[in-house]
Amino acid sequence: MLFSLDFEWLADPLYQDWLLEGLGTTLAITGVGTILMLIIGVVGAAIIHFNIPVAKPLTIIMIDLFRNTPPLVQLLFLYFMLSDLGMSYTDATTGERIPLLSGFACVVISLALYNGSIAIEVIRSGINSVPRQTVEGGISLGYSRAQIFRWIELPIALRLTIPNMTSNVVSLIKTSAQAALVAVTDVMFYATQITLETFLNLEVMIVLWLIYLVITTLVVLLAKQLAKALTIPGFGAGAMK
Amino acid sequence: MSKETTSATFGFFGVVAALLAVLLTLYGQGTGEALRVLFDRSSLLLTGSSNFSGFGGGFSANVIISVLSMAIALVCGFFLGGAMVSPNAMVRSVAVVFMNLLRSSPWLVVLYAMLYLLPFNVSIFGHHIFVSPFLKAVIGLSFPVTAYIAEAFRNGIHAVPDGQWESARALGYRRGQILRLIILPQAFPLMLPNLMTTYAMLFIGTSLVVVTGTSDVLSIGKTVIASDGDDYAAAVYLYILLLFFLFAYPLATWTRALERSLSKGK
Amino acid sequence: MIMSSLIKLSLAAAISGIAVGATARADQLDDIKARGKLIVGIKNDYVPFGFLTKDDQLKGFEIDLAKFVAGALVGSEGDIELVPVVASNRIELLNAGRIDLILATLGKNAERAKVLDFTEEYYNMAGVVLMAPKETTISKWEDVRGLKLCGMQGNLYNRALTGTYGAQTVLFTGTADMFKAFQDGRCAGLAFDGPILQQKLSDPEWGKKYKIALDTFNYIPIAGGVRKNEPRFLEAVNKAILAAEAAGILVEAEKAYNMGETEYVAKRAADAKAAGY
Amino acid sequence: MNTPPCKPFIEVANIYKSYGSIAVLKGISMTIQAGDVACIIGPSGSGKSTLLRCLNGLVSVDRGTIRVDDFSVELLQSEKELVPLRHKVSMVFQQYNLFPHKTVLQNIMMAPIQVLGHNKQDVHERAVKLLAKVQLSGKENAYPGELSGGQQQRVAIARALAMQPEIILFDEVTAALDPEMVQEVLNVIRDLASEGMTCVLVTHEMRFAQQVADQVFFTDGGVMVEHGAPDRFFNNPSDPRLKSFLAKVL
Repeated sequence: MLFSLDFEWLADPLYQDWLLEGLGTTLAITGVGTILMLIIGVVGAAIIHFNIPVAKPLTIIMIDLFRNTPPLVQLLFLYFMLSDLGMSYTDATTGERIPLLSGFACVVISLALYNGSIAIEVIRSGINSVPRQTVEGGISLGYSRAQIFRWIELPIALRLTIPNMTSNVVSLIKTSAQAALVAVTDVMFYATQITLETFLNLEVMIVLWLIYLVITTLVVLLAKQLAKALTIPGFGAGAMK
Repeated sequence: MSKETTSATFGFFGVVAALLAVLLTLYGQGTGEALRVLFDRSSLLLTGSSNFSGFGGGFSANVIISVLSMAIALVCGFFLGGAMVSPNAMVRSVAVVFMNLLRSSPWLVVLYAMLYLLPFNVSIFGHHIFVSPFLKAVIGLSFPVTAYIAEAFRNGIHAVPDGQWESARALGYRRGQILRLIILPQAFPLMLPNLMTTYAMLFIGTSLVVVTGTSDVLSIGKTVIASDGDDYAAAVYLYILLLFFLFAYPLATWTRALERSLSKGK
Repeated sequence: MIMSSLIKLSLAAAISGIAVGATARADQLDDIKARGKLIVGIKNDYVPFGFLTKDDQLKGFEIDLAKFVAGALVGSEGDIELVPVVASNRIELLNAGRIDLILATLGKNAERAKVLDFTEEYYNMAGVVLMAPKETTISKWEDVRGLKLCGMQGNLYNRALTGTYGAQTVLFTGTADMFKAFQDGRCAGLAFDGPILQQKLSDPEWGKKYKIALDTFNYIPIAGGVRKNEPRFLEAVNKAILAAEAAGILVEAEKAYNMGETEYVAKRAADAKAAGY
Repeated sequence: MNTPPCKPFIEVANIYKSYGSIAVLKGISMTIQAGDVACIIGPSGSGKSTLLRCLNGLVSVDRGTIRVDDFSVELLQSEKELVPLRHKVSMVFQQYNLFPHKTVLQNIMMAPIQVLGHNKQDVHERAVKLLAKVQLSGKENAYPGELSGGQQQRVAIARALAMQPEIILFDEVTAALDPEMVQEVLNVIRDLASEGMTCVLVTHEMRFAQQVADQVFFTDGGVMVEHGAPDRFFNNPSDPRLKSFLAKVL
């Protein structure tokens, strides 16, 4: 027998609970992470677009740093070092210093920063592909630079970048699996726990693989629906060429 | 200095300065001591050996793993990408599904799966081949990267105007010939920035092989932390961030320059 | 079409690769002798059992034992490859053939006996103890209910901590991460193997801040692990371990690595000597 | 043409503009009366579009003065200072420059609400009337991408009118249109002119200029070569450059 796969463990209610709980954590991480990532993307793109002194060079350093180093090392650094940098508070009852950011928060922040740096570049390229004439139309109507950004460039850019942003969200979901390495109980963590108890490594990994596949596929489908709903008639990726 | 060079230089020194600033903030008076620990452990972190006697571990392992994975993924990716533009609808759809399957799997899960799926010993015709965690890491990482390369390949081919196909067909070329002689030479320069970005991503992703038991820079970093004490954990992580940055950033700058020259050439 | 057949071919190759990996070999002991070295899975982040010294050398209680076993089986103590393993991958590495023998604080239990064979035991590990800040109010295991306890993935007592005592475990893959997280104050206590924590307290910085708040509720015999159905190899390893005990290797190691001299190791040494090893 | 008795509505005096080493405007002057239709003609690259863009501050001049009604355009620096000017001076572009992500009605209503802060109800009423005026009633909810070029250009005119300007600048508004759509756009402009709206057009439609313009300006190589009433201008050109230009285009 080439493969004799044993999926009986899936019937164990404890393991079912673990997987569901882990799935919940994974969804929470990716949900909050995605929202933060988008906020960072828009704010960062605006900072660079408007050439804001001090903030712009800092944003560029952030992008260069986060895009060119491993998100796992970023996460470990955030998790272990932020409290050393003074990000901690004193527990009222025990009087002990406790890190301000939980493992969950660190994971979300590190994902938001890593994928947010990518998002800034994605949104910037979207803004750059808004036709110059459209912007000129806004200027001639008396719009300020800020108004043009808010009402014309950003809405068009965000629509244009849906495909790229979708792969960025998928990347965020995939990267979130590293949460398990800082003891955050996501679906990856519980899967590892199950393999340690059952020794059914291959089977558990197959199930885990499927879980991520379903999540990412759903996200991609959702994004396609969104893109469809937001299509600008007679304008878009195809019409841009 | 051109505007691009200026901004690349700014990014480079900016990031290095930022990392140094964090180190100084964390260690204050003890910065010298932290740097000394890093210096003492540098050989181990960079090569996995003391005194630079070998290059099978540490940061050099990350580099070697990334290069080998890329090589495997390039070969597989070109085949998969070719299947994705095949005239046979069946082959095409199977290839596309396969590509999406590979692309949407978390790297960490693929690495774990490879660790368990691949045997440690393979005997072919009486030869024992030892499949080390290192080799498993290489194979594991090449899977998702294959998908990215296949996609870059397909996009590159689609980026060549349809008129090229038509005119070549009118000249009597066969499909394979058109692809090889006319389309690919035009598509490859278009794909190059994409391939380089993929390589950079792969390189950064090698940090994940820590879970396969390969002695890459991160696993060695953790061992160093376990041996030298937690006090130097921050320094070790900063050092690892810096190593990755020093390798990946020039690559990213070069990619951007390539993209620019391509878009100018249009 | 060439491409599709190539894909088929490579798939076939991949599957056959998996198939040949499962083939059993003649006899492990002969293989090892032919190969000229013993491959042992040890820990390298686990003071005092296996750790890296300042000059990048592997040392420790189990490293000494591993070297002795290699000397007995193959010829000299240098005929050895030490592969660093962690709790979460050591059994997999053994059964997949990467290593011949686990000497990595492997606790004996019935679950594991199903997937590997244990060798002679050579240490009695105070199982999980709880380290906490000196001013902690925890005084019995029942007190940990609802508290966050740092620990390590792959330790069997983790289930008892959450199940029986209702603690919230925060589990890591390596000791470095675990100690750092505990020091950062992410957990109320650190629930981990007794000897390791005992050793950690000998560090004055740790001794100042922390204490062993709770003693273990279980002692775990530590033994080596080998693949199933390799009786000749198992017997040879057992003999070597007993010979190491008789020769006082482990008694010496306990002294050398500040582990505290235990009655258990002394008694086994005496027994082995008496039995003529 | 005699100097008119009242103060001209637009007065451009001796303006210069360079992009890097390329001088586009080299000392141009012109005056336009309120209610007039002025056409600027000339070969491509003669600086006529740049001249037009200087009038609403889209392009800033290097030297010289521009007065539009009470505004000294060359002195307006910040966006804030330019807003009242752009309220007074609307512009229609060759490429329409509509907002692709907004419907026709939204395109017309956006700026009056967001820039001028007008009441939404009033703007809506105005927009519907303007759509009727450019004969596009019923296209309220279409997107620009769903309309023909001529229709888009008429929306752009309606959008400019919704700002209730006193003057509209037309920048080669028919140049990108298919021939059969040119007339529908020109008709709208003709109506505007007959209602007394001050219009400045950069155009290649010589016949239209001849029929509708009160004054025609000819620029070449960044200087104002000749100007005058269309009759004399087209039928009796004096400058040799204008003669050869007219010979080519007429």
